[in-house]
Amino acid sequence: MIELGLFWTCCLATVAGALGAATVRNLFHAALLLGLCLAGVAGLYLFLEASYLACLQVIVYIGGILVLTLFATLFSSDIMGAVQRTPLLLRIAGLAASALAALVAGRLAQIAIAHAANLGQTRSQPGTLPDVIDGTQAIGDLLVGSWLIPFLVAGMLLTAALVGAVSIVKRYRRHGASRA
Amino acid sequence: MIPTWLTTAILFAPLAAAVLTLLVPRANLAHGLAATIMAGCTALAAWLAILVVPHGVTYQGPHIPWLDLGGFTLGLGTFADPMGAIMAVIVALLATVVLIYNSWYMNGDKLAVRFPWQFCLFVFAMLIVVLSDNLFMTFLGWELVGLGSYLLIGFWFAKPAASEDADYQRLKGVGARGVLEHRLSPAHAQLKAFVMNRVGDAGFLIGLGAFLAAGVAGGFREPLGWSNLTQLSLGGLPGTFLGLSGNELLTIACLGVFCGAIGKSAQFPLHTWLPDAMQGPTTASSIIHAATMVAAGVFLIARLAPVMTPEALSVIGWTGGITCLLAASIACVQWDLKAVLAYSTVSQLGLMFVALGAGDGAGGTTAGLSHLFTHALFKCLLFLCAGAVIHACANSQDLHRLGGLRKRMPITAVCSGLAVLAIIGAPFFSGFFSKDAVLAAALLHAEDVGGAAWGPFLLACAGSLLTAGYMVRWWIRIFAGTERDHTLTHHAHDPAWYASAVLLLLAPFTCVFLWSTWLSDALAAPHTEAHAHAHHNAMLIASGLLVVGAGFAAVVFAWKSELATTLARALKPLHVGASELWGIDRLYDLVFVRGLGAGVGRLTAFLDLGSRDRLASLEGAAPYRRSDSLSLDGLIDSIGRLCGRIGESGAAWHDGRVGAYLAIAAILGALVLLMGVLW
Amino acid sequence: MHNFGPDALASYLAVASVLFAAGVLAIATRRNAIGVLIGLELMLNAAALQFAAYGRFRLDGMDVQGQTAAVFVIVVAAAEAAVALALLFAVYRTSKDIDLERTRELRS
Amino acid sequence: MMDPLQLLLPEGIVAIGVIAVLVADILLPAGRKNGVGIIGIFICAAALIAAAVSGRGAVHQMLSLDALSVLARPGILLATILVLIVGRGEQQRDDGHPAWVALMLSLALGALVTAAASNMVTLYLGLEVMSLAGYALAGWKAGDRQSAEAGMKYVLFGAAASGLMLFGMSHIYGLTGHLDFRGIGQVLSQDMPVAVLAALMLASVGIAYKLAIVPFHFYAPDVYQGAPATAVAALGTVPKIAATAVLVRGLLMTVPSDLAPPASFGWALSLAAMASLLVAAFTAITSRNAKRIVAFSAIGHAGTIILALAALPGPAPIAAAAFYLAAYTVANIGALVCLSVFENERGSADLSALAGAMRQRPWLTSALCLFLFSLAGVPPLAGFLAKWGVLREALHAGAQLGRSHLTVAALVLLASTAVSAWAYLLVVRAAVLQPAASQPNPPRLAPGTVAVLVVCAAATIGLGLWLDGFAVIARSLGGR
Amino acid sequence: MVIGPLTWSVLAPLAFGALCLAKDRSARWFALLGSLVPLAVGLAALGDFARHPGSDFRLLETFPWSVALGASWTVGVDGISAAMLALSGLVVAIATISGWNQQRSPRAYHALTMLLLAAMNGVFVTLDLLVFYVCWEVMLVPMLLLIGLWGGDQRRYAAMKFFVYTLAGSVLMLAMLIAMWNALPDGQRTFDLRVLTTQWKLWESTAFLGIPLAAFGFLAVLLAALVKVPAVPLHTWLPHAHVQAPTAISVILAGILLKLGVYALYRLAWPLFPAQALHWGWLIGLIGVIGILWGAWVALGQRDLKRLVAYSSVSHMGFCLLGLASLSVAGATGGMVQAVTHGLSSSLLFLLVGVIYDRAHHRNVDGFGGLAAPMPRFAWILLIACLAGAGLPGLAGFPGEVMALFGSFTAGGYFPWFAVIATLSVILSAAYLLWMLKRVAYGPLLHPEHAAFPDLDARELAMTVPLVALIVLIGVWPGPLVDALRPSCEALLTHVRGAMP
Repeated sequence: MIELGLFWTCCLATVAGALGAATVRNLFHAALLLGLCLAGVAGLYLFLEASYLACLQVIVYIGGILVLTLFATLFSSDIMGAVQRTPLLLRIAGLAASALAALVAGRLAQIAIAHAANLGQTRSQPGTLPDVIDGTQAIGDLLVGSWLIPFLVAGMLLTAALVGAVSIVKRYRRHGASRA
Repeated sequence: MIPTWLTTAILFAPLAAAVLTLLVPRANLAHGLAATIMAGCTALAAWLAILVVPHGVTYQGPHIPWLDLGGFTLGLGTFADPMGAIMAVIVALLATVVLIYNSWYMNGDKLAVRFPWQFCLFVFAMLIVVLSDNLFMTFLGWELVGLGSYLLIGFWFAKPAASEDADYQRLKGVGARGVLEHRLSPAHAQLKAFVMNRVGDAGFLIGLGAFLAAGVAGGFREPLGWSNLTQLSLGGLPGTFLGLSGNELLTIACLGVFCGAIGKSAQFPLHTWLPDAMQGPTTASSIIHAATMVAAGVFLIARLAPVMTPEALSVIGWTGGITCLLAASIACVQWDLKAVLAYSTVSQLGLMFVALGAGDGAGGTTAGLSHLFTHALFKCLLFLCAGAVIHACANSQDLHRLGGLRKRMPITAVCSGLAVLAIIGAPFFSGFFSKDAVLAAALLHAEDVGGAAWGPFLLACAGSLLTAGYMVRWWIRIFAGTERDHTLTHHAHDPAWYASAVLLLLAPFTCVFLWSTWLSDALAAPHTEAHAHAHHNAMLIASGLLVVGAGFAAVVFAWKSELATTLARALKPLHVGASELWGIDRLYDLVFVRGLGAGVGRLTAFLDLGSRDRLASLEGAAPYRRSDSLSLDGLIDSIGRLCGRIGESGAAWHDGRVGAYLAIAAILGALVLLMGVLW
Repeated sequence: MHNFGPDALASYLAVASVLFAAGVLAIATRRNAIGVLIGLELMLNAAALQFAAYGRFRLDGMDVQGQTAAVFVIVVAAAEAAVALALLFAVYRTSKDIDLERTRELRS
Repeated sequence: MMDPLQLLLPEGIVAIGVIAVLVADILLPAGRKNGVGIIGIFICAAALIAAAVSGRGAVHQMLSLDALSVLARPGILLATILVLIVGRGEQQRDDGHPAWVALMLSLALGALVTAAASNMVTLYLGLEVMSLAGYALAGWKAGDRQSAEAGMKYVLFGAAASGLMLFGMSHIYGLTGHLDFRGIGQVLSQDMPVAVLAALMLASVGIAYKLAIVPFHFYAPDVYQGAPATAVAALGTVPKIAATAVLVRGLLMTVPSDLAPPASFGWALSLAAMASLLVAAFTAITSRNAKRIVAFSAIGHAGTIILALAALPGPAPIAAAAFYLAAYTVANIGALVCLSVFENERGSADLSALAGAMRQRPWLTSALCLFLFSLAGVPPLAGFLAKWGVLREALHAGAQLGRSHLTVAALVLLASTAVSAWAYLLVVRAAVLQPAASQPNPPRLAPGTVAVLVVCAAATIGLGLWLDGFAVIARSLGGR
Repeated sequence: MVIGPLTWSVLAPLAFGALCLAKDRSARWFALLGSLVPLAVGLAALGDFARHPGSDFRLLETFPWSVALGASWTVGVDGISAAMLALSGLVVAIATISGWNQQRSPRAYHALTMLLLAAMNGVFVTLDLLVFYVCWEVMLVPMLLLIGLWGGDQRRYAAMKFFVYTLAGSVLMLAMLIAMWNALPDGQRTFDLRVLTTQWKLWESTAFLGIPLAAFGFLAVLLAALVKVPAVPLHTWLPHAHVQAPTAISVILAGILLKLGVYALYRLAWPLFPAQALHWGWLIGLIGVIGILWGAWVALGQRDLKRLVAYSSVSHMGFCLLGLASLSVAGATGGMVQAVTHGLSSSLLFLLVGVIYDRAHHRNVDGFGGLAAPMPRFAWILLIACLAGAGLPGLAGFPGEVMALFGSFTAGGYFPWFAVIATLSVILSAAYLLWMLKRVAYGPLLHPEHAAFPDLDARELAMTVPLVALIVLIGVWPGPLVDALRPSCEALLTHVRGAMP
């Protein structure tokens, strides 16, 4: 029962956080709501028996990305103040796009549930909390096994990102605005 | 036997003269050279005439294909028959004497050296028309004749328009109210002459095409040769062509060719170029615009007489009749001495067409040709005399101011008097003979056919009546009476001896005895009871017309000149109408020159490229104007502008907003997915 | 509906769909680049969650590929965020602003 | 099965090269870092040689070194070499050069991985490596407002596109239980609703984005205009080669049966192609910036490429697309190198800034015209023959295979050719026909730049005359 | 491998064009030499055809290019292409003399002219459809630059309009080319025109978007050709191009480029799609007639001399269309003769306009008058040019025009009526040309300062007198030219008539 309550709490946190992060006017609040959402997703990972993923979510996302994001809101001239509104047409378009995206996503989900050949719609042995070690181990095996290539590529990806991010910051810290 | 080189030599002698004189830098030498060659040419032509005319034979000279067009060929070749041979002699003879005369006439003119080669070129072209052995070659010569006329009318190309010419304004007659002075200059007259001739030539080409279509359909290899054309009319025609019966096709062809004749022979409604053509040297006019070129139309129709259908003939007759009266009426009120002659030429040519319109059966062809030949000589003489007068009287051409010149210029007076007697058809003069033949043919035809066929005859009679009047008036106002303007005429004298000799040489040809019977024999005029009867009647009528017309003119202009004023007042509408040239020049200027020419030209130019402002602003210097899209080019640019508009509305989506970019992409993508795949 | 709950796939898919839609909404409508970044994270989370969920709900038991893919998603998201923030910094340095409505020098 | 290490030798060389360059960056003193460019060039050259000798095979169902990637590899590496040479000449006194080289190599690596990817994960990661390197390259011009803005837009739009792609991938994974193409294809060839293709399409958004196909092209004009021209030369070509290769492989391995309409990939491809062609042609004629025009032209060329792919299956359409890519790549790099010279000298690639270019630099401007005419498809240049090949495939599929929408698409391509000719002429007009006050004598071009231009020009002319090219490429694909 | 004369006629301009780039001073000499090669080859071939008439292709050469595509460098001439080749060499040689004193970048100028010549010659000599198309498009580029760089005030507009208009006109031809290639059975695919011509039934039976491929192909070639001819209403690029182009380029444009459109109809549209040509011939005839009248009338309303001459070209080229469409030997041959002779006479007219533009620096017809007094030689040559344009017998304008007309008169269907309407142009052409002549050369001298204008100098005589001589020669004796052209036209018509149901 508690588990069910936790589950719905996570769901609620995720959904509310996401909607809030997408809509609230105050950017700082939006970032905080994103944190809420991400935490909710981390919880859901636990329910999916993906404890490693949940950890990663908490560490990388909530720890890293969110902090970066919050920090970056300081760039903004209107961190807390009255945010200037988006043009109406763009807001309508955004809503339409979002609605259509939801439609597409929902339809795909529906098809998946109805037609997917090897998909179980419900968990076979409900109730138990995930075995952390086994899941993580499997991931590790996979990464040094048949997923070695993606793993290596991801390493290069992080290198590239690091080089890129650092040098951009370096280059722009040195120069001010050159073209008015 | 006729030597095979003879016709060719006659034909190319003038061309040789033209080329040689082109290389001669001195005017007198050039004239002499040209005259010598043309004299030789005259001799050859006379030889040919002697060989051809008495026996009434036809001679086919060398013939070569010029264009081989698959199913048929268009060739060049020479051909001589009596009418052609006589015409050749007349052309060559007149050319020779005019060249001699001109060497006096243009003495001292800086441009004189150009005259012989342009003139000889014209003679060459004229001889092509005369000696060609097929209709196509005739057309070639026809067009080249137009070129000769063009060159010679514009001989003094640098002369300003009459409205800006001080000399003209000083000397002009007061009667020519219909003349558009701002358009009256050699440069304009040559253009007008050429273009109006081209109007006729367009018809000629259509006629040529119709003959060709008929001939090709009939399977002729050389469809435009004279003999083949004759065969066409004799039943060689295809049954139907383009939904036209053979006869209809032939009528169209004949009328088309007649259009060419209308243009070249200055018949109504294309007659207005000829008076303007008097802007050229009088010597050139004497042969081109009086004696030969304008007669080419008559010659051509006579040549095609065997082919002519009755329908075509009646159109020819009516056109001639109308022209005859119309031009005569105008000539009556002209005060420019050359203009009178010009309109009289038009009128006489109309008379010839009346004869041709009467048809071969009624003797019309021979009558028309006879009048053509006699007219050629006396009209040339008249022009040369007119030239002498103009030359003698400080370029004055005004019948108001001339007068009493018979004492100062006796030779000229006598010669022109003889020519006037000839043209009015006085007995014992050549015109009497030929005009009688014309009226006889028209009368016979009218009696035969009846009804509307009387029209040409009556018009011709009226024209003849007026002719007698205005020609007598012309002579009286120049040579009779007393001097009116001493300053103009007191230096007057006859031309130099060799020019006077030319006048005297031509004078005998006004005499009937040089022509009469041998000419009608040579031309194979029909001699039947009906013809004799018609001749008898026509002679009576002609004599009556002559007496009335000439007598009236003599009374009015020599004796009671106030009567003329009274008469003019009494017949004011007619007088004004004729003075205004019946408004035809003004109408043409309005409808064709300013309307269909410049006006439609400007309009189409606007419809094509747009206004001048648009052209000035094409690089984007000036803003785009909506009205310019009306033009074709503007429309094309509108397509470009539309592309630009589409592009701009497309570009408006690329407005730099990342959010919008994603929204659009998501919406479009989702719609494609939803509509194409998911449902 | 019995189909929804911690043991049902549909509930995870539904949450992911909402995340996805919210992400699209945020990206489309946010004027501030940071807001767009937040939307991006939402979208990536939706994908990652779906990977994990699909991996879990297989007929033949759990498939760890889903989880692993989600791990990569998180990693890449982090790298992307780093580069994105660096570029935002660059824009901020040159324009003193990261308002997307105001930094639109590049446009048709 | 061959040794993966040998199969992936080129990728490995490039990856090690990235590290080597970074190490060199640390070792070299400031002001002397320009030599790193040489290392980059040699690394690519070495990878090129390795690519020539490494065989074919598959690695863990992650990478597939088949004919496609064998074809794509030299293209990617050669394009990278060309850009590296130019960049070295351009960044003589820039201490950031090693990082730039590392990013270029990363871009190449990402492209190599993407081109060989046979698995959603490698595809995603490869694309992301390319993207992340590209984001930084776009914003590379230090302190430049437009460059920074270009980078930002690139990253925001790119991340969104990869979000969409990931979402689609996750659905595919859910629907089929597989992440590798072959597995997906096997499941899809069994009884699955057509709607599943929607997930595939969603998953290919990332590729569409890399190719800059409508409606995922929006970033391209802004980014091309703002980013340094040399970077654009790489960003406009290298990822496209990779994306095309992987798109072809994906289509061949995953999409079941033929691509015939209705409701299929073929239809969507030709629709997207037509949209790209039209949007590119019409929007380009309103542009007032040469690089923006090149960007729109790139969109149109991407449309042309996928038009060829819509005529799949068979080796001929792939050969046409490959030839097109080759022609496009040399002309595009050439044009952008020319524009980068003008941009650096005149401060902007706006059309108004190009006035008098012909007077000042006749040979460079002539080269620019050559590349633009090739892009416009004027014979006998490469662009013409390439367009010819694509049209041939489209019309063949339209007439002989009964996909008449491809005939329509071919006519759209022709129409867009005429319209976009105007856009290219705008550049020609600005650079050649527009007079300007006398300019100072320009400095000599860097020898590397000249060499690159000569190579591109020679290739542009040579490829245009190489009529047998299609057959040769098709034969090399024949093994499939 | 031995390279034959026809290949040289393309290679020589290219080679000399490259040499032109070497030095400013020598460029014009190389350009002259480069144009004399095709002139010599063309004249020799034309002479051969005149002496031994025949419809076969001569001087054949084949170098393989791509076996897979069936494309090759195959060249050969029949009478038509021999005449065109000679014309192109002549006109470019004369244009080179006209641009002899070009001061602005003479190297590039002459080199581009040579490139243009090579491309045009390529079109004329090739028997390979792909090469044909390539050369057809290539010539746009030098023309764009020649107009755009050396032209008048609005040169950029004119050059770009020319480029895009003609490109847009010919893009469909590319689709046609490929669709035809695709329609051929595998293994027999080729671009050899001689083979493609025999396959006309295949194009009729192959569908293309619901219509026969032949119909589409005919439309495509037609569009490309009619834009180039140019036929009303697709002609409006021409006045801009002509007015803005430098004199020499106008000469090339009028002298050769326009003929390419006609040539494409003779070489592609009629042989490849004979059934369509039979079916739609009346439409082409109608377009020709409309062009004849419209061009003439617009010319009548022009003040700019060059534009006037440009519209006279529109009018005269209509005869080519009319003649060809009439499907009669006389008409088809006449259309080609007209193409050749118009090349001569309109070149001459443009040269003369250039002569007075050089002196007065404007081209407004109302700004002249009485130039015959200070410049008699000029006036005489202008007279000849105008009369040739007006179709006076004895000058070159006449044979083609009259053959086209007679061909139409003797053809069936609507053509006699077309001919009747087209005949009106003899009035209009005389009107606008001689009116122009009057306003320029005759009457009193309008501006006293014009009295100081020098008459034609040696260079100007060198470029005009050969044209005058040829105009007179062909006008007086068109036989050899007609003999050279007629067999090919006859063979073409036989082929077309073979498609009659």
